[in-house]
Amino acid sequence: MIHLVQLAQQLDQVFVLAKHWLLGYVPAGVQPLCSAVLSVLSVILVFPLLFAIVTWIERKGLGRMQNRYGPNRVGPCGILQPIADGVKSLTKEDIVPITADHAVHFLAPVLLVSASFMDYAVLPIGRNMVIVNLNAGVLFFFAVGSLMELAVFMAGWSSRSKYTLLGAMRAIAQMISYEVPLVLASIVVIMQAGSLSTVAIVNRQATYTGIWPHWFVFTPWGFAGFVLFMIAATAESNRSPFDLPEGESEIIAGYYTEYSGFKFALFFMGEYIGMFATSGMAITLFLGGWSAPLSFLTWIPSYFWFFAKLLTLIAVFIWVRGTLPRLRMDQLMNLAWEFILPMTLLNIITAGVWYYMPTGSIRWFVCSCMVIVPCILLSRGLKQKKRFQVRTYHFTQ
Amino acid sequence: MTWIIKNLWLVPALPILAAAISALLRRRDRIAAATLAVGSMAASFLLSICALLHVLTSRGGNPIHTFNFRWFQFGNEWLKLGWMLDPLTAVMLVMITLVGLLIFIYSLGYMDHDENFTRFFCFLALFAGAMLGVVIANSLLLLFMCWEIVGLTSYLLIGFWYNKPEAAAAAKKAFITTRIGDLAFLLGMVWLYAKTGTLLFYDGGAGCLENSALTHLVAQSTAIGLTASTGIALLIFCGAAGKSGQVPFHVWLPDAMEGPTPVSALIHAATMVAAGVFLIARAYPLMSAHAGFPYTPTIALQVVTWVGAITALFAALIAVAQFDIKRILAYSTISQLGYMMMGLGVGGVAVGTFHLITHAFFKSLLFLGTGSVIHGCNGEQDIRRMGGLRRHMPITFATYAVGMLALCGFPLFFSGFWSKDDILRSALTWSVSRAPFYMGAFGALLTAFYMTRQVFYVFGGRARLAESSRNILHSSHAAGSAHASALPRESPTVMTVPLVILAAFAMLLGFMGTPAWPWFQSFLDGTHTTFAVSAFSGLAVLPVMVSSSILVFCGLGLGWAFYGHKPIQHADDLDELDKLQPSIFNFLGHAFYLDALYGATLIRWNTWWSKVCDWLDRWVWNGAVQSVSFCVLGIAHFDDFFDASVVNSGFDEGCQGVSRSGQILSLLQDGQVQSYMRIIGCALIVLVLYLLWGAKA
Amino acid sequence: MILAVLTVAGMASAMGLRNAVHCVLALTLGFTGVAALYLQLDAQFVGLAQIMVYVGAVAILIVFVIMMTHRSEPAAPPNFISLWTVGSVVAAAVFAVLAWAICCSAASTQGLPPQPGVTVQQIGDALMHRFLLPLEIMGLLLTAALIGAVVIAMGHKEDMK
Amino acid sequence: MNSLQNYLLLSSLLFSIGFAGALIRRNAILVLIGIELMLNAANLNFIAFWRYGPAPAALTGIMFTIFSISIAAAEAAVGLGIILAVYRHFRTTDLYHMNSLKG
Repeated sequence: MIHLVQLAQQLDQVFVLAKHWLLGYVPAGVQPLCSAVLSVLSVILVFPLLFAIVTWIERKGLGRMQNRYGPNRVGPCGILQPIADGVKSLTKEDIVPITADHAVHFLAPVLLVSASFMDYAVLPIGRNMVIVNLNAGVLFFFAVGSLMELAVFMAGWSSRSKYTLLGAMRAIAQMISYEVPLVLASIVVIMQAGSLSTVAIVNRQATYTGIWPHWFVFTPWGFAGFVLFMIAATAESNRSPFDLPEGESEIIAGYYTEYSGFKFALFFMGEYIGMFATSGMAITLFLGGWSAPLSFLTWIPSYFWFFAKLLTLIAVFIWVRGTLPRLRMDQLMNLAWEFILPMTLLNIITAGVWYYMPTGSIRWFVCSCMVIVPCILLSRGLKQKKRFQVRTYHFTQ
Repeated sequence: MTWIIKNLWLVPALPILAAAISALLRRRDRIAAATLAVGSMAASFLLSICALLHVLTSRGGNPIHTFNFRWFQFGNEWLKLGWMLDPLTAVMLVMITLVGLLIFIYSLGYMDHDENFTRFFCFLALFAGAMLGVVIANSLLLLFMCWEIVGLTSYLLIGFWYNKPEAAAAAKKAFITTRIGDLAFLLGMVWLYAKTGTLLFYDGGAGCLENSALTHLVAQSTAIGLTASTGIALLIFCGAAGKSGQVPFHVWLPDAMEGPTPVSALIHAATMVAAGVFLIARAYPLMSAHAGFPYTPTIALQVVTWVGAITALFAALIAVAQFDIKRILAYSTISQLGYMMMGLGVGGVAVGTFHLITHAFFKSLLFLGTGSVIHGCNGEQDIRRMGGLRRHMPITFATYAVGMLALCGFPLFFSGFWSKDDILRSALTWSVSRAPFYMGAFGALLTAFYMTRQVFYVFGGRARLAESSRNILHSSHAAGSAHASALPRESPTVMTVPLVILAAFAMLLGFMGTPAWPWFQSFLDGTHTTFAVSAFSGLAVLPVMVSSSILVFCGLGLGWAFYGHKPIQHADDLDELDKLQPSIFNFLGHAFYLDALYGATLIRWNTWWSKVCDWLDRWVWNGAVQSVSFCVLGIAHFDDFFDASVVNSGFDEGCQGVSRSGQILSLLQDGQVQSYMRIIGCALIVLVLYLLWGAKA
Repeated sequence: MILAVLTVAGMASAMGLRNAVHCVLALTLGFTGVAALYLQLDAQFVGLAQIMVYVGAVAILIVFVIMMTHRSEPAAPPNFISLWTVGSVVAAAVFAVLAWAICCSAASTQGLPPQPGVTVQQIGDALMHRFLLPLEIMGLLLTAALIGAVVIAMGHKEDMK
Repeated sequence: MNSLQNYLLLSSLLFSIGFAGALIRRNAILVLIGIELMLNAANLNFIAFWRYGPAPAALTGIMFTIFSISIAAAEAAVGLGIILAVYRHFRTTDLYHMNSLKG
């Protein structure tokens, strides 16, 4: 029995131990540097792999949802498709528009990808598996996230094409107006955990009453915050139904229309990596990070849980993408400013009430009411604003 | 029972919460709004009953229970708020919640036709909450906040029918007039904070109404010789006067009658206007803080008394000659408020508050009766067009009569008698002057007179409503006159029941404070009391009672003589007084015509004086003036020459010089931001160099 | 040291480049450098707030305005050179004086005190207690600025419609 | 090398760069950027003094910086709004042409 427990712990900490073992071989002077390099390397190796797999899953899943086979040529049921894509994008010619601003045009994808990788610096992937434990970790996450907007703008502006510029402007407007609710939605967690450090937040959730975990998502405000956070995150990472910036039907591919070959692949990867990072942050904030969903499952390694949750969220992303149609720009903005923002603010109040009320079912009742009632009212407001009518297009004007 | 002190905040919180919720409601769910308002009011009524019981049970010990908490910190000091529970608070709480509850129920019927029903109840509830907040506040700051909310809601409710221009104007007038007073109030508050460093009334010895602070305040004196306490007290009294329409600020109250009648009853008769009186009562220690020799009233109290007395008389005079049924009551309210102020001044908290409470009941009763009358007459407000309603609306008539007798102070059976009598008695024994007593007595006579007049006009005589063709114009809410029938009819039960209850209170309340058994006074003062008929034989008790009742009878008799025995026939008949003394009557009717009054007197005086001057001019000054004028002419010629030759030229030179230099200087102003910034940079350099120089040397 | 060089380079190019957008990009570089300096000075919260506010908000805002009022730097007026020389001279003089002052001052010679472990929680407490009134005023100011900016920028909307 | 002096020198250098920009550039937006730079230099000073100062626990420097950052944000918003309005009026952002206040 004891053996099993120790084994479980060993298994849990295997990567940490491995890192320490490797660090044993380097002189003490460069050990911090090496440890940093190792952690970063592991991230840089793991997540692109995940990215490759996810592209395949996504295409298959979408195919299933749209009654077609997804990729099914390369390898068994197209499993090798990502590799083929990678090779293709590597070997394609890298075209730069003649009028483009070369330096910026080159820097944009690099900045995007590096920013989206920097996000992982504060994500606790498993127990003791975080690169740096800043005491303002969440803030760091959002700060880095705001770098992406800049990259998007650089891409759109530098390639001197109206589609890219439009796409960039759309993307930035959307990202800014959804970054606000993103931050506000995560504030509730910060209020409860009393810390901005991701590690502290996860540790706060990694305890159990009976077999049930103390995940923040299992509270009214937590649940509301989680949903809002996910909506905002979908918009933040420009995914359907919020993918106006790259709406093929209007502006060809948005801000990276003019990119090709490897840079295009970089953008693609940057977007996915950013999506993973946001989902990871959602997991860290609301879904208890690497902690097991049930107390008797703690023997399963923590990183396994993290990736399980991550894949689940990604599956949700894919599902949503396959299900929902794309919003119009005004609908997008209305949703942001008239529904999500007020909801997040109310949610903050709710969290405060929760914090100060005595534990018990009354607290549950009150807070759920505080979440549900305004939700209904606000959504009714949204619907009232929308008037259904036959839309006529005048081509003669 | 001590939980009530902890949870006293619930009393104002509930109505405010109700208001907040019903603000979110849509216009069409009226039921919900009404239920919320009435329910919250009932709940806080029960709570205040608990509070009263608690105060009653905990007699003997320290009668003041406070609960203070820190609000927020700025710099390094905390701003503290809190609420308190003492007899005054408890009584006021019960009064406000009870009257408020009745008026809420009443307005269910009254505002039935209004399409902004929901908004109305939202405002009412908000008002009630704020008013209760004023009452329980233990911090002048908290009191001021609620005070302002009260003002705001009164503004909103006066202008409730904002599409009527005069309503909007009246609302503005009320708001601005009270603002003037509140500004003084604010100044007094700031001054107080500067002197004592706290705004809490009672804070375990550290409050600003407790001895340490008071002695400190009395010690200091300002530039004009007043002690700081007096100055602050006067400033606060300005605020109170503004709220409760004392003489300089009384102008807004009559116009405020544009609002719906329940509002007039609740805000402008029972509670809000009483808030000023309450404020004085609350700040009484400050008002009466004397520097050593305790037997002469302080300046502040004297001011209060005089203003009160003047108001009482003045408003009563005006009320005699009004025709709008609500304006009569408005002026009588003003004069009653004057009585309260006077009572506070001459007799202390108990006297004034007693009249406040009784007045709240019978005046709201009167107003509700008026409302019922107006409701019955489809919005007719001119008493000349009513009449004969005695038959059509008996309940209203009965209750109205009770209220009227109470207001007149009909002996022995009506609360108004005892409270007013109390005031008069203490006015008689006031050490400074007897004038307030006589003014008050005369006011009482007038009160009886005009109330009788109004009653005979409205209920007596034959119905003149039929001939009133203008009731649509007068109708305060179009929906009301939609199903207008010429014949007046009794109001629905939901309106009459509150009337009956209020009438009962208006009769019975008086016995709480008879001289024989001054339970109320002793309750407020915290002393113990017993029933003693012998008290009647006390100093100036019986004489005052007798005299005041005689006055009342005179008033009633006069009223009957004028309006009663020969019922008014036609709506367009002249008023009896009008026939008798047209000039005086108009003069009163236009609220003393102040401008015309000044005009008349001054002009007469002027003409006389000008005649004298004319004669003097002609025979005395003329010669002198002639001679002087020649000298003046000579000097003028010399000046002219001097100007032309000397001054002008020099002045022109100067002008040119200035303009040239201006042109030169304006070259610097080339409108370029950056050149300015350049100069700033140079200035920065110089500054740093200078500082370095200073550091070196 | 590297950070300093980076920052100065960013700032200088932000002021020096001809293309406004390049200026903004260089500016963000400079801001990031300053933020890194804050981090180096153990002021994590401020540093990250700096990135969020400046890089995330201000820079984007400026970019938007540049997009809306996009003109290349206008041709040099006759006095451009003089403007340039005078401006740079004044600025240089300012720097020289400041540097001199700093070198003379005694305060700058002390060493690094031990690191104060400032957590975000402490900052929050300070904001909620000692600095509450400034905080409130700041909120008021931000609201006013928000409304004012909207009003000013959207002032002629109905004309444009 | 990381003495207070160097930080102060750096911040003064930044300040004068910003100042030079504000003096030289004629695009109003860039002048605004210059002003932002000066603000940043000031903030850097605050932080440096806080870090090296006698009482780092008092957090005064950090508070100052936070407040001045938020003020800077407000200032940027309003300033850019003004620039937009001016641009609508003059059709240019060139300070050289905005000299209507000329005496």
